[in-house]
Amino acid sequence: MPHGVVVVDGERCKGCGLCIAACPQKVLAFSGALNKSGYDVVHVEMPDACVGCAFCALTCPDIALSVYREKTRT
Amino acid sequence: MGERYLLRGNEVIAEAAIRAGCQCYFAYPITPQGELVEHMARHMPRLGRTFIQAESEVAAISMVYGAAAAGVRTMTSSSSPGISLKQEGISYIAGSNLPAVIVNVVRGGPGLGNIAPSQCDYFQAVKGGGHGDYHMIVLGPSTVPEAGELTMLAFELADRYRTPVMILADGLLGQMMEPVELPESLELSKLPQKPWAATGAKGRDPNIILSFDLSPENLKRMNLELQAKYAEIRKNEVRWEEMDTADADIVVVAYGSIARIAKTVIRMARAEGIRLGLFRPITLWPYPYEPLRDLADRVHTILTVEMSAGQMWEDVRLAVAERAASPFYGEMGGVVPTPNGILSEVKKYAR
Amino acid sequence: MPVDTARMTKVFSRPQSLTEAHFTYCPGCHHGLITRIIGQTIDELGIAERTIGIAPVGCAVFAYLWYRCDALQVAHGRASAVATGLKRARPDRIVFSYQGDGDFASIGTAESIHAANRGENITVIFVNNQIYGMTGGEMAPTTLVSQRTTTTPEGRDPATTGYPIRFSELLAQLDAPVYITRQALYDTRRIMDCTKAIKKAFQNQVDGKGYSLVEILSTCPTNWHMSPLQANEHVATTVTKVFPLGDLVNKGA
Amino acid sequence: MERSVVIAGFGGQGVILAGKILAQAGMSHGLEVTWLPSYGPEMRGGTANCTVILSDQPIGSPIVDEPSAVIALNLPSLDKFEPTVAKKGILLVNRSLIARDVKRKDIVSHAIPINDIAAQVGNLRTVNMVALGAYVKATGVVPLDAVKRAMAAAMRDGGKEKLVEINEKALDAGYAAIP
Repeated sequence: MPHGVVVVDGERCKGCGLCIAACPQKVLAFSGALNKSGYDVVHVEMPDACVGCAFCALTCPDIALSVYREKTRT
Repeated sequence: MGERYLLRGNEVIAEAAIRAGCQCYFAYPITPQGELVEHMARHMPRLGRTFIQAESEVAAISMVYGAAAAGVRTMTSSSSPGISLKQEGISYIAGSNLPAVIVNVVRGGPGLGNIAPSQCDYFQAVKGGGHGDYHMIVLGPSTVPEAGELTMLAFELADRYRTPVMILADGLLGQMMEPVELPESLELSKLPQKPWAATGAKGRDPNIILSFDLSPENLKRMNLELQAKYAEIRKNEVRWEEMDTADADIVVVAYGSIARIAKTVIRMARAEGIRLGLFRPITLWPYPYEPLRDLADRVHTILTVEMSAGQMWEDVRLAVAERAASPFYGEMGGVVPTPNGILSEVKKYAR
Repeated sequence: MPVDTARMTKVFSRPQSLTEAHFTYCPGCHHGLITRIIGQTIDELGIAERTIGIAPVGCAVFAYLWYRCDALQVAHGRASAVATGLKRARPDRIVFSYQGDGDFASIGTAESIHAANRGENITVIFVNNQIYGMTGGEMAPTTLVSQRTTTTPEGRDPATTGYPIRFSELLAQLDAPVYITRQALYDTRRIMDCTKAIKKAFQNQVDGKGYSLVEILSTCPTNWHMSPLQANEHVATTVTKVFPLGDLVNKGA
Repeated sequence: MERSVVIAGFGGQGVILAGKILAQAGMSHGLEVTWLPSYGPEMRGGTANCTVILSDQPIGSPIVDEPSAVIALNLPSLDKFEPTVAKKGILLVNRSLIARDVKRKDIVSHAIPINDIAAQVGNLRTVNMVALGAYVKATGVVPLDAVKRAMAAAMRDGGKEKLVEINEKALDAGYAAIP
């Protein structure tokens, strides 16, 4: 499996949770930490599980997520 | 003298718009300006320009908004009930600082009214028929040739001040024919550049065309800028005509078709020894208050004659105040004051 | 945990043709998603420097803030007419109007139908969330039967308020439009389908084909009084029964 | 010198076109002119009229209280406009359709069977040109040739070139009908 990395822009995240539901690998979760706007932002809970499919980012209405994938398979 | 053509006012306005470089024209048919729409339908496509018979006057003025935002010369025309529908768009055009020309060939009102000549849309035109603190330049042609000249001017002023400009005509002027020498066509490539227009943000920051700001402070600033522009227009663009005022005791104030009828009345009155003059506002906004005020100091009576219940009369009285007597004679519903009718009113005030 | 992404491939990032401005939409609202897809499309087609966007009245009134493109904000319901004027004045530019259900299918009914009927070479994005979001959750022309809104507090009663208008189906009766489709965004598959549809609707314009409309079944978690996830589920199970997904017109496909 | 004429009849008699041709002839003859139609529903089947003014001076009012001439092609037109003719003015009456006599004694009136003349010319639709020919003779306001040229141009613009000849005959016949 390829390995991916999700980077959350905590100030854009509005804590809607759509990305959490979209992730097939259960990588993301609510962090419990509030951003400046007062939203409970999403964070990467299970980094090793990420395959870089970018479903989370595709689903995010606020373009708060960037997704990277390793160039070569490990 | 160039070649003279016998044309209707409606046709001359249309042809002048084409010669002024109007590239997009949108309208919904209504009497008594049908010939204007038809002239554009015949000639615009042939020139590779846009003519659309819109689904409504609301749509037509919105199309004007779009074409004006894109930086081309654009126009719509209608008559009273249709102009009421265009008020939304006119307000937006004013608020967004867009140049556009709107023609109103006024007919009898209110409501459906009739199709006979009237001047009953004066308030709507000069006091703002739409919402918000805005004005538009309002030009009142009196003859068919002048309708053409003022149409050319309307496009020029619209571009210069980025503002809507209205040609306020009436059914009489729209329908009648007179000989005209048509103005030279302007070259499209020499029309004013519009770096503010929404043409695609190539090599520059995006241009955003809008009339709103939710912040009261910002919207106030936008309004102050509009008002500053209106002050400039008031300073530079007041236009009027005087006839036989130098020795006059009585002056008729009239615009548009009525002003030309009044010229005949002057001849008739003077033949009877009454020293009558004419003061004719050409710009109805900005209104020529100051020259009229000066004139009021020199005559005993300023008689306003209109095809309305006395709409321009309010501006006349603002100018005249107590300097002279300021009576009114008007007709409504499409009834046109005749030379004899005006003369007998004038005689009431002759001393 | 700091992540070293320098040696990795970026597989998802913000479209270049969007500004850095944060969206003003509520959490979970699909408007942001649609904006992102439009931005991505403009990037992929390389048309940012000749695209002009039209922002409506409604929740998307600030749409002009999101794109690095020229843009207009226009009167309620008139976006398709303004787009007509703009496109006719500059036929080589790409013009898209972004309109909600009130704008497109209620106050702008005439303008919407006639722009489509003229076959204007424009791209219309019609966001149907079955409610008036900006003004406080009132009934839209697309509100479902028995759906509660602030102006149908007992639920929409067709006896007095009529039925939800399937506007795309109405437009599909016309001869001129080249592409009319209804899409949704409630899961990743629909998002990818919708992305293709929006790209096609822009590509049609680039190719000079004519009028293209993408209706998108969107959510309004706030005024539906649902969580974003519940709202997605509602679209999937209920809204799509009234507004079936798929292409209604697809000429030269 | 300012001359005005009201040409009045029912829709279909061609009064609007007759007025246009007269105005065009006047303009070509170097005069100032105005042409003002009645317009709208009136033109569609009801009464129709137009006012033409010809002058060697700039024209003020395009409407006149007392026209220097009136052409009445039917009875309602006579009833409406007879009282308005200026003193010593000219009134042309279509005797074919109007049985009654002119009441005014302070004007010059000519009663001519315009429809009958048009029928003799060979086309009833030339009523307007018969009337115009008679008007030109009665007033001398413009040369008949100028009217013929304006008529021919109007026919050509309307794609009716083949009607030029018969309309010329009608103008001549109307002209000859006035002593």
